[in-house]
Amino acid sequence: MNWSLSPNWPGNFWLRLLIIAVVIIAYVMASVIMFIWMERRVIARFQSRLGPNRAGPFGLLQAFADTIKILTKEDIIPTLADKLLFWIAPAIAFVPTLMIMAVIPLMNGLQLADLNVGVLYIAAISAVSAIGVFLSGMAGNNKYSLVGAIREIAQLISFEIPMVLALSGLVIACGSMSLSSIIDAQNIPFILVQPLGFAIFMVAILAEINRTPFDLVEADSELTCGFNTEYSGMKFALLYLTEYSEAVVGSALITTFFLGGWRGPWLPGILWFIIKMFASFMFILWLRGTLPRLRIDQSMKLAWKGLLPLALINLFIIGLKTVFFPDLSRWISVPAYIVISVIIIMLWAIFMRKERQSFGA
Amino acid sequence: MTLPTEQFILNIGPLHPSTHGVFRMRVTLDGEIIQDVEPVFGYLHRGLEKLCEKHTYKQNIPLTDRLDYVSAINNNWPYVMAVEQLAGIQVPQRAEYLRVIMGELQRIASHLLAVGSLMNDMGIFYTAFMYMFREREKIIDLLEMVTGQRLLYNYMRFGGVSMDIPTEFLPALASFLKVMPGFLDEYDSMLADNEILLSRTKGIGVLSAEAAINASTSGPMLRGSGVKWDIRKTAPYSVYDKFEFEVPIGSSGDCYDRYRVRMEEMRQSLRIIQQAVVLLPAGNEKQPVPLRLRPAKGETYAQIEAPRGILGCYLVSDGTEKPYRCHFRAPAFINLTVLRNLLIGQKLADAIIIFGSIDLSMGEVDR
Amino acid sequence: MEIESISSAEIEHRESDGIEVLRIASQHPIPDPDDWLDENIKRNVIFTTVDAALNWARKTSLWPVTAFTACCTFEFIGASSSRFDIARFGMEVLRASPRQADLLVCAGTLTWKMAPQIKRLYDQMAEPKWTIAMGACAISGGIFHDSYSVVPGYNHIVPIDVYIPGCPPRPETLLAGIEKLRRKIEKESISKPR
Amino acid sequence: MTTAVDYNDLVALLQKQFGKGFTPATDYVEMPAALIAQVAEYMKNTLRFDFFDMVTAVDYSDHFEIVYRLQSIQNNSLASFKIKCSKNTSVPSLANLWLGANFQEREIYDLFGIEFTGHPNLKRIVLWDGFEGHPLCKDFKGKVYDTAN
Repeated sequence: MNWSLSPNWPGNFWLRLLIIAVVIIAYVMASVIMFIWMERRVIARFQSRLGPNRAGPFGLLQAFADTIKILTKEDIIPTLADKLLFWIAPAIAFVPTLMIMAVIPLMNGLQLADLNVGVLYIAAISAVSAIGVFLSGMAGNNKYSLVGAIREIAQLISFEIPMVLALSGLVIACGSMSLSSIIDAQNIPFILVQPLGFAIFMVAILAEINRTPFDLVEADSELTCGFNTEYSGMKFALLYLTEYSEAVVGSALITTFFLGGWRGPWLPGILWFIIKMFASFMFILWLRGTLPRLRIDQSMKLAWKGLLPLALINLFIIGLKTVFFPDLSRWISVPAYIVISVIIIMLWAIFMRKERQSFGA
Repeated sequence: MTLPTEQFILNIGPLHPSTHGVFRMRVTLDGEIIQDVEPVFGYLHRGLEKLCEKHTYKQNIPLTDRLDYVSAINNNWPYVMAVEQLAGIQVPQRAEYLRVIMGELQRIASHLLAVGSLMNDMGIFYTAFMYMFREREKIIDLLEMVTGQRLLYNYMRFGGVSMDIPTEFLPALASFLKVMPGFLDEYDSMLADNEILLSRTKGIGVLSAEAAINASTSGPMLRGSGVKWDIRKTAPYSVYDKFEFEVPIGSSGDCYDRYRVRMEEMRQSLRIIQQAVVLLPAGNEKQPVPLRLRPAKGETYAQIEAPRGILGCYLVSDGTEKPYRCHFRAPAFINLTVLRNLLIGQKLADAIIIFGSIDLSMGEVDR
Repeated sequence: MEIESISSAEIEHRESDGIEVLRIASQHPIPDPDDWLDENIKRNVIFTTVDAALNWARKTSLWPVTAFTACCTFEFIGASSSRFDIARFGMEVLRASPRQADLLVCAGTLTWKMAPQIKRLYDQMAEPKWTIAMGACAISGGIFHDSYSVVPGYNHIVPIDVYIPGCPPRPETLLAGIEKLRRKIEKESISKPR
Repeated sequence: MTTAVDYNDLVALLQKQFGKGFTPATDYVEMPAALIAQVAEYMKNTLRFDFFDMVTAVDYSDHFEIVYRLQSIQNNSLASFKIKCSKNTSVPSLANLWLGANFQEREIYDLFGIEFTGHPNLKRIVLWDGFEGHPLCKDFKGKVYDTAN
């Protein structure tokens, strides 16, 4: 029984646009609230402590308490700050994350716009939110946020190319860039079909949303609070929202591209999407609880010397497969590619370790 | 055409999440490379040595607790030994063994905190810190059972220790000694060959042996550079000559070696405690000493191996009941002289790690 | 705007002037902001539900800023570690920047050289803010009160809401102090200026 | 076992090198203030005392006394010196010989007011510049917080 939404459901085009837009924004806000609560509870569980449990049952209302408190705090603009940039930067940082959600299908038909250039659109828009973070760092006239802002740009540029190459591997495999067709092509989730692409995309998404081991922008042990040091009140609420909505969008991208989006037996599509999204966010949290932080030059070296060659090799292998043996049965190609990608990753890891040892001595 | 760049001064200021207290470094940065570092002290200078001259000998013992508040019991030891040498007080054997047991427990707790906050500086979001704090709470329970206090114990007296151990202390200590090596192996498995941790600490902040000796560093910093110099072995005080344990030393003197030396030292401290519990003699825990102690006129110097290095107490008495001059050789204060040479040329992220691996507590640095 | 480069000696000179000015200005403790607590608050009806909601939100998500100087630091860290988990009250988000924090925990001895930094930190904090003086040194200079370089109590520099005795206070005492502060926040009202 | 060096033959050695002025005591060697730089140089280079353990000062009402402690890590021996200097003379600095002496001498200058000639950057280390007087001298009466009320 497939739950689907017929393309011209309420008849009027604009009405459909409005309803789906409201559904998507409500979905993002609800999952941001759940992510805030989940992060604080899960990280507390990793550290064998309880986490917030006084605000409502199991601390569920903790995220509401945080948002109400932040919204009603005094909104300080530092005297030497660049007033216009300081005011506009959080908006530039937050809006692109919502725009990316417009292209992601939550359910069979529940998609704001089925662009046939979906992947290109996502790659372009995800760069804009980094500009917002950069502006908020520069505008606050605080040396720590200045260093954080410069790191944000360095990280964005070096991880943009591997992400796009990993996605282009998908596009070759299923022939079109529109997300709904990518999901239709995923009888077997692409995580199994293209494991190397998944590994590269995962690392690149972690760097895009500034999560450990790449949280150099808001490195709270080096740069006090990174780019949002000077923000308070409503503008800080928007930046705090951006950090979590980027996490929502990041895990949504991972589910649509590599975990088969809303496809799944028995349960309706939207439930599968929510389950997969929370699963990938749990993986991101798991990394945050256990891994130390990379230095900025190490993360850029990883991007240029590590991910870029791997992405090219991945593209080459997929191209080879689709051109020379297009009708190879799945039972051979999937395990074969898994073995190949494991070997490639091991070789690359040995190369990086040898290079570190020769450098570090 | 080279772009005109400009250096900017960044205050890694007194209130920074990873300066382990109120220590300030005025850092001149060119991009992320550090050009010059100027440490600024004094934000916690409480004038402890002047206060020591205002109080009687016994009133100074709680003052010395506040010196290095992370390993409080070890601070009483040099002061108490100095006064005993001056006044010629004989310490019963049971008291010496109790001092060793409490001192080594305090060393493990202090090293746990040092390694935990180093992991915190590296970005492990408080997880390793919380695990190590869980072990530190177990040790604090043991010390609270004996002294009644959680952080600043005021435990040692002239001629022994203030209170004897309650009956349930030894079984609790035995169960702790059985469990603790397992936790240390757990940390090693989690941290020792973590690729990111290796790339962040190997080869960073290298301190050669001659530079370490010339800068008179002591403790895990000196041993991390490969110099086998531990006061418990080279100038054994109290009953340390009765225990056999090794002194772990590093090879190349970088942050990773200092981290390894601290982990090994915790294991050696466990060995010492096990031997001390076996050899613990019966007897009274304190030599009766007059309250208004008037030690003989003269001066003396006593030093111990505190978790951060050689902690010495230079005491001058003029026969009255108040010390004439009481100076503490603070190891963390002297270890910081080498900070500037270590940091110049490094990146900002490395500076935080190198600073964390030096492991200081500001009460002892500023006195 | 040409940034003139200042030599470090000049910076030190300016800072020591700042310390001297603050030292002369703060010889007497600042009265505690508690006067509105005891007189019965004549609340008009409109604000009660809004008050209750706002106070509940501010009470349950108090974010402390780290103004840690000395030994009490490790009792506060002990309180926020696994055994006495302060995160249960939603307080474990240790924001290092004063802009987003609303609770200044003054833990440890305050020296005159540190006083201007704490004053600036308090001024930078966004408005609904509270302060806790944790430990004997924070209340009255404690064991070091007659030293030449110690401020006898944080209330010479910043107004204090809750005093927590102890040297260092046990984590349970700290949690009791935080509970007192939460009860005080419940009584606040947006209609009456703080 | 760190054995204190036998002070009598040390004094004999030094007197052969630098002339009169050295009087051995139970656990330190008394020497004139002006010679400390050359003696330290000699101890470091020829007698291998490369670990500068500690330096501190004591304010006896009419003069200062500065106590040095040197250790040698190779042959595990210890030697300590004591020099007397009057209230406002300056003492040659050892910061150029041992890096470890840098901060300790700055602290003595800060708390006692003893000048160290040849010190790389001799200025207050723990107190702020505007602080008048040197707290650890016995005649320091100033109390920054005067309990007027």
